[in-house]
Amino acid sequence: MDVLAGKVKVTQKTLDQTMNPAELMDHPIRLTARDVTVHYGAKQALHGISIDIPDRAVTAFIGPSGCGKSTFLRCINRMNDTIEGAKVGGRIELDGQDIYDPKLDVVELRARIGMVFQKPNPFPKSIYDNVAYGPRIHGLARNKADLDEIVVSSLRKAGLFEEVKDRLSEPGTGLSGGQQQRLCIARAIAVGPEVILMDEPCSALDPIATAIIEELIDELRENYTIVIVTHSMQQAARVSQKTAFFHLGNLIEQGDTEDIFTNPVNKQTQDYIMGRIG
Amino acid sequence: MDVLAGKVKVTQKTLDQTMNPAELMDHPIRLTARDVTVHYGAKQALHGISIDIPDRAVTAFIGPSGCGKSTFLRCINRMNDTIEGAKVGGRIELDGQDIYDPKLDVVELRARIGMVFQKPNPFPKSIYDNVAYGPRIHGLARNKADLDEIVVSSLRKAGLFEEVKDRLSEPGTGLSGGQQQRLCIARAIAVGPEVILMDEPCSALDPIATAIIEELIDELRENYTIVIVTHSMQQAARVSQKTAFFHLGNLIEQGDTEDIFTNPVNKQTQDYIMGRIG
Amino acid sequence: MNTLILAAALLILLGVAYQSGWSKGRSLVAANGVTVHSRPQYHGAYVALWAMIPALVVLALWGLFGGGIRHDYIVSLIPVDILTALDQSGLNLTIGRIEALASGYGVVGEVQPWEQAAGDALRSFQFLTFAAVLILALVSGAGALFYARSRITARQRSRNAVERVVGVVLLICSAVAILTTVGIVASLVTEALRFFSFINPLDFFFGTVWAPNNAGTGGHYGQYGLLPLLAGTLMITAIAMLVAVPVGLMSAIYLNQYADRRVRGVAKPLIEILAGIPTIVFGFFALVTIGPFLRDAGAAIGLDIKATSALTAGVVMGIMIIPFVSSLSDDILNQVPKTLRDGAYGLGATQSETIRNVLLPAALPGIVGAFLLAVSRAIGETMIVVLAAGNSPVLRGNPFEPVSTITVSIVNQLTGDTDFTGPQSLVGFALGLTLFVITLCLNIFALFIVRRFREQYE
Amino acid sequence: QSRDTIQVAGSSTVLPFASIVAEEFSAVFPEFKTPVVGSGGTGGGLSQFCAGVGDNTIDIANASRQIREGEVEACTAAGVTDIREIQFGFDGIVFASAASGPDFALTPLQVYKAIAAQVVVDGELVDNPYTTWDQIDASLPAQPIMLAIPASNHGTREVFQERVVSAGFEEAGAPEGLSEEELEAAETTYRQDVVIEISGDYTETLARLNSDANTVGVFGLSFYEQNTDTLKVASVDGVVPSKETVAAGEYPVSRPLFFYVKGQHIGVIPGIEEYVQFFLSEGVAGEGGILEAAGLIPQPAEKTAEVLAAFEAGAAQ
Amino acid sequence: MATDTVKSAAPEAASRTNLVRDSLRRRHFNERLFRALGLLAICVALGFVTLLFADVFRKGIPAFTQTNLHVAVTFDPEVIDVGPAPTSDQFTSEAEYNAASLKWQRDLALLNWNTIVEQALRAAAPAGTEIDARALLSIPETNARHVLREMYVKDPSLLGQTVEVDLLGSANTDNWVKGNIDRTLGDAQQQLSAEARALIDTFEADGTISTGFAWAIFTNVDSRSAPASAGLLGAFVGTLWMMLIVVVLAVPIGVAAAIYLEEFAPKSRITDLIEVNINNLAAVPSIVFGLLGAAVFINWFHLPISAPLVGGLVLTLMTLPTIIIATRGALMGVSPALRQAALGMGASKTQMVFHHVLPVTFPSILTATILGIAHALGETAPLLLIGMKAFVASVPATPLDQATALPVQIYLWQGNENRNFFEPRTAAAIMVLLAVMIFLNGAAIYLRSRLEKRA
Ligand SMILES: Nc1ncnc2c1ncn2[C@@H]1O[C@H](COP(=O)(O)OP(=O)(O)OP(=O)(O)O)[C@@H](O)[C@H]1O
Ligand SMILES: Nc1ncnc2c1ncn2[C@@H]1O[C@H](COP(=O)(O)OP(=O)(O)OP(=O)(O)O)[C@@H](O)[C@H]1O
Ligand SMILES: [Mg+2]
Ligand SMILES: [Mg+2]
Repeated sequence: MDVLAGKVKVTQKTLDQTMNPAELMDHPIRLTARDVTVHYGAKQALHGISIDIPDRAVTAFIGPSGCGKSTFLRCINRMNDTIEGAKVGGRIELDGQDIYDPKLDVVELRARIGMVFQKPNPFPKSIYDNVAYGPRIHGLARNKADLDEIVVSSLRKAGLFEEVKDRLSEPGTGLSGGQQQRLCIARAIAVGPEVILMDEPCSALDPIATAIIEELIDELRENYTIVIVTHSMQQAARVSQKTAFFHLGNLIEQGDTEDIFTNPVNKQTQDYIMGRIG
Repeated sequence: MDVLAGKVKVTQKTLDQTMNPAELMDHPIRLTARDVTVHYGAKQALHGISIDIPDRAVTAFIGPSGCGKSTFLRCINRMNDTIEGAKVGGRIELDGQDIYDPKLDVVELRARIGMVFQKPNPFPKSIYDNVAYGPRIHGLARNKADLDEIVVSSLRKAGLFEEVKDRLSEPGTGLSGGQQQRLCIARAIAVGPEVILMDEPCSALDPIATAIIEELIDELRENYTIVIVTHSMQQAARVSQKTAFFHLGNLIEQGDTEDIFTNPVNKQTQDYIMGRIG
Repeated sequence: MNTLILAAALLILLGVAYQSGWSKGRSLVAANGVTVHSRPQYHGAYVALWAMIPALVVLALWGLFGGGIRHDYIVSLIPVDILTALDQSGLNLTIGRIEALASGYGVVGEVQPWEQAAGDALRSFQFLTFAAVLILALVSGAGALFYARSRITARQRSRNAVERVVGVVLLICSAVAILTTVGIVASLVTEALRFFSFINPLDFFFGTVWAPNNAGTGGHYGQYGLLPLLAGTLMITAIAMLVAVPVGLMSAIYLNQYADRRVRGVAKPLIEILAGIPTIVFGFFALVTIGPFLRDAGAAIGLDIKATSALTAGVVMGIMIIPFVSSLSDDILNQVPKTLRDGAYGLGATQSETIRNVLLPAALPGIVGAFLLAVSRAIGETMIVVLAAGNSPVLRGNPFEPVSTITVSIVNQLTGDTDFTGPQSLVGFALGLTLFVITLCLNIFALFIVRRFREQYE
Repeated sequence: QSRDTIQVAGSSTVLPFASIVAEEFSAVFPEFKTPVVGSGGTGGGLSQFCAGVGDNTIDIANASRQIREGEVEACTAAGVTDIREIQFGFDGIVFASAASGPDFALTPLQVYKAIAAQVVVDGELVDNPYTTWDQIDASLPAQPIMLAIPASNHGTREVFQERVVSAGFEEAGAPEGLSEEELEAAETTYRQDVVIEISGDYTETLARLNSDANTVGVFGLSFYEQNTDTLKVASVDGVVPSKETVAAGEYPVSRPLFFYVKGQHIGVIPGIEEYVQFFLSEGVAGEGGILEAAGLIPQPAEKTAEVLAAFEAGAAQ
Repeated sequence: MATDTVKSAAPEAASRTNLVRDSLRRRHFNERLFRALGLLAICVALGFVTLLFADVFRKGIPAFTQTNLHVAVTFDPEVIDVGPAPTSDQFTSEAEYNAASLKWQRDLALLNWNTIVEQALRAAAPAGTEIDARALLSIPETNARHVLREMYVKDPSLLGQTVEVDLLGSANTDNWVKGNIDRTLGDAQQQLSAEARALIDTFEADGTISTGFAWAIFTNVDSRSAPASAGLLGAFVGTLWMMLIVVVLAVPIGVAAAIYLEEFAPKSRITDLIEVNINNLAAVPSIVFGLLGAAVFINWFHLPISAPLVGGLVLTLMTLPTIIIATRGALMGVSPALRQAALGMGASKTQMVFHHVLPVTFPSILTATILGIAHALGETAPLLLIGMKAFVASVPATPLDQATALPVQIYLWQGNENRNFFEPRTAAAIMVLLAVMIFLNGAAIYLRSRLEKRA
């Protein structure tokens, strides 16, 4: 049947783009999570998640709605601290350092682990100020020239510079959705993070913008550790090297993207990938 | 590949349940729309939709978010009248009668065309009163016994009676989501409509409740003309006999469900069904 | 003058401290690159805060104890033989004279040489203490400045420290609201207790006659029955609600459900103008226009309506409350989910059926809450009733007659020719307390209902 | 540094006079600021006056009655020991009715009979039987009894009670065999049906007259004089109230007006002494002075001299 | 087979449709009735607005004109016999000069300037007019003598000269000219004597008396002795001082409190309590705040009576809850996306609030503030209890000086015994107050729409 024929093509095409597993093996582990649990008030949203996330690769979290993907992502840069009633248990380490160490300054942590959200959320400021904001508060630029330099290079890395170079002082909210999302990525890059977390970064975008962002992610992977949450299995297949499948607050299965999609071990994973749940 | 193998099975299973196309041919056309356009203020949401909807069958509208499915559905019982700034053009006929005829009483029309919404919306009244409300305002029951009769039979048709018969006087808002949705269906049925419109009736429900409602729709089809909007292609495949695919305010393709899913003519339809857009 | 010097000195200290912290932070950046925890501005603010604290403590201590020290010093200036001859008020008077001399103002009568000497001594004492305090504050501030500056390192979390202080300042600001309530309760209760030392609370709360008496006439205090005032208050409130609720609710419904955007855009601000009109204006309007009009209208149909009466005040108060009711109802109606409305339309209900059978029942708790808030408002309204209710504290049920209310009596008793030591004016506070408690209960109840309503649809 | 504005507060009856003096004072003494004259009633004024000595307490309290013992005690307790009383004139209290209605010539006895809850008939106290004025006395108009009198938060009320009702009660002859308390009750209890107690100001009383033409209201003489177009005054004991008759002591219902000066502030707050002297000067509070034009009834010059002497004696002590 | 069921169901559907149709007329009638009631309610509400404004304007507009006397005044040296003004070169020291100058002014003040006024009026009257001095002096306002004296103090060279001067007509003259007084009333019921009335009519006919715009309302302070010269300047400035205090205190404290409660406070019993407490405070009757002010600020803290400072503090406490609630509402409305964006960048919470959230809510806070101030501006009852019901004939130079406020001035004027004159004056004062209110509200609406558009 053609529906499925089409599908095959898509998946194969995307899988072709990814590295081969052997390549991935070289990448050292950047982030490790052990037995991470999250409670929202009385409700437990995550039940003991343990995962290793490799450096300079894209790790995708997939799973049906409400399974805890975003929750886990938010644990990684402690954005859950900002949610009232959220309690995080277990241990997450970034380069061997416990990120829930009370002595650690969470602001510093977030400068190291950038985040891009589902809906593009540029600040209601100019494009320039959007990107410059992070370097400013973190004191990354010694002078205006420094700052200009950071802004331009970040916009360039996010593939946005050419499109906006003539209107850096116009409000960032005036850009199209896809441009806004790239602006947000540029903003995150400007702080010079080591890890970038993305929570369904394309779900509010049209297919063309989505394609551009996916391409961008693929480029960024060379310099950053990237974790992406997505509800589109095709997207996961297209951009990630590692995939983790969540269901009802549990991490059901994780592994190389190709393995997960072509040969899921777990019954639930199979069901999900085949569209039987979610 | 297994992903695709799974998909085949699902689709085939659902298609097996549907009538064969020949059967569908017998069904007379109940509703015809010609060149329907809708503007919300300056924004055009629908660009000339023409479609025929057969009696006693389920017609599904699918398409990516924001493509105008709900908008068109609301045209059919003139719910767009209640939206400020909405302007409807073109012609829609129910049994040959123009429903936008200024002489036509929209109250009467809505009694003939029932509607079920995305989020279950029982009135903050008792279960009994929820169902009895329509018959009461329309004066369909001559006495209390009549009314009781209507309420019970509607609840029965909606497959809810057994579950709630002991607590008819309790508030309808106290039921579970799936029960609430069935209550809304019972409420719609109680007025004795000829057509029932459903706008993503299961999108707020869990899979089990969804299955029950899908079954119910399949039963109701014997007595009503049903139009359903859904964002789940699987659901469309499972419950409908006819499918119409919308994209960016246009009706791209329509036809028997099986044809659409297995053999889409249009490129956009293909893309959508294969998950390349939306 | 002194205050100005103090303020200037503190400002300078602040500026210097900030600058020194900032420059140290800055030099760290230059030396260490990006690993400095906080930005120089935060280091500056950190040092500035450190410098201000001891300076302010010194000043606060002086503010607390300085008066006493000064007082003792002045007393010590008075020759012992004179001092022993003085009673308390004489002492106050003498101190006052010496202070007046020191401040350069003349005093009445002959100035004794010792008074003049004391005045001069006091003046130099004041100068010296002021200088001492100022220097002490600056020195301690500077000490703290150096200490704080020495703590600045690359890992020093100045930002966190400064932000904690900001947090505390914010907390203190929000405590003002609590303090206000405490202040209200404390002041009302203290004075009301004094009132109840004259008048039995039972006679106050359950008395049916309001006839305060000057202690001078007849020697007794008169009667302080609350009930006539309460009855008047409630009657006016009831009339006001009879006017405001139908008009306010129906206009809210019309604007919310029927009116198109243009009509709403014009009518809503116009009605809201009513809400912005000061109550004194309504009072005047009631007094010179509505009152005489009602009287004439009553006469025309054979009713004896007084120009200033419960009816006049009630009607005008009702007018005043219309926008309050309508905008609250409008909010509440907006909060009823649109899906409910759609549900009813989808069944073929007409618009008014939808509103009456679905929207209003769903919004009922919220609307009741809004009405209770309006009631609380009507009960506490003062100027309209002062001008238009007729000030007649008699227990009667005729709305065409003048009445008096709790608020009116507060104004009358506290601004009239009453004996301030006696219950006649103290009763104002007892009335205020009663009013506060009544409105408090209404408000809390109403807010509770409204909140429950909101949660229901969230 | 002391405050340099004299602060005055108190009786609303004295308020207009004091404010006129304040205005004129600053014109005559350009070196002083215009004194501020607050209202707040006699009690309110005295309460501020007795709050203590110092910048943030007032210097002068206007009073339409004499200070009470309790108030003096409160003053003393707060350190206000040097209180100097200045009596500067009289206020006439008149009965007035709608200008369009009949004339009234009242006596205290008639008013007492109209107003008391119980009246003496044949040496016995009985419930007040009168409904129209002519039932009380044939010389009075045949008009329903309706009286608007000041409520007890007004200083005027006291004068009304003493000079009119109590006088009438005495004249009526107290019945035998009543206890002190019962007597007092008979003297001070008014009937509720025809008596309207006004706690607001005279405009309120006037509004009552306008709404019910049968009402007889109690006003200050100056208020009446400003509203002769709508009001008609009643004579009491055959004497028509006017400045002349009040000043001459012929018209019975009048009261002296006072203000109290805080001796301790003299010399500290500039201008207090001058203010008092100016207030009592011939051109201000005297006959033909500016206050007379504003409705004050001047007191005899000798009395004024006496008051001033006492004040200055206090100042020299 | 399918077609069969359609056919068999059709009659049933048709009968149901008929049933529905039967009730439709009644239902549509109810619909129209309900709608008409709603419209009626709107009309009633708007009718009240119109009525109130029309009424106030009808009453107030005449008060914006005032009768003036245009007369030639001679500064008669016989009356003004105090000698020339001292000049500074006559004296060795500044102090001596000041003392002499003050003495000169006091001497001038003690002169009977009314004689000069009287002479001027007699000169203006047609020959042979018989009128006594008292009746004659009742025509101009009593401040005429001050006006002349001040002219003279300013320019002592006027001695012996005759100049044209505009004097205010007295309140009674004004009433007579404007017809506020029933002219048919007898002498006994008139404020002005028959001769004075006749003379006024003559003056009006020959143009000595004319009516002009009543600048006094805006340029003068309140007056008792000369009602016609009473104005709002003092009250206006008093109000301005209070508003300034409210702005300076209520806005920062209110915004800070709202920020704390909305952004920093942990959700706990205590925050709940504060929340209930603030909501309640917003609904506490204003007069209770007056009692608070009287007891706390005046009795305990001994702040000066009748001072805008105290009024401002009371109004601040009263406005605070409104500002807190509005600001919290605005903060609550800021999308979580913005907060997340900031936090995700590594901004601290404080930075998030002050760099991002607050700027976005600025329009709402501004609007709420203006509306809160507009409300405080019209508040009367609490001010009565803290002694602002005073007669103040000067413009307060600092917030510690005694003052009244606009609404209190209205309250004082409406109770004035000279009702024929003060009723229009009160209405005029109300017009001024309403103008300020409408200006503030309009500004709020304008600013909101502008700032929101920009954002
Ligand atoms: N702030 C919160 N308070 C309480 N419960 C929450 C909160 N955020 C998420 N949850 C709950 O935690 C569970 C996991 O939510 P989460 O947002 O992580 O899911 P998700 O996998 O990201 O879903 P989606 O695909 O819809 O974004 C859900 O059941 C959700 O209802
Ligand atoms: N009330 C309205 N006012 C203005 N625009 C509207 C309104 N309702 C819908 N639209 C716009 O009309 C277009 C079609 O909307 P519609 O709700 O019909 O889409 P849909 O296909 O039902 O999408 P979904 O799957 O998200 O429900 C969208 O672009 C939407 O933004
Ligand atoms: Mg998510
Ligand atoms: Mg939809």
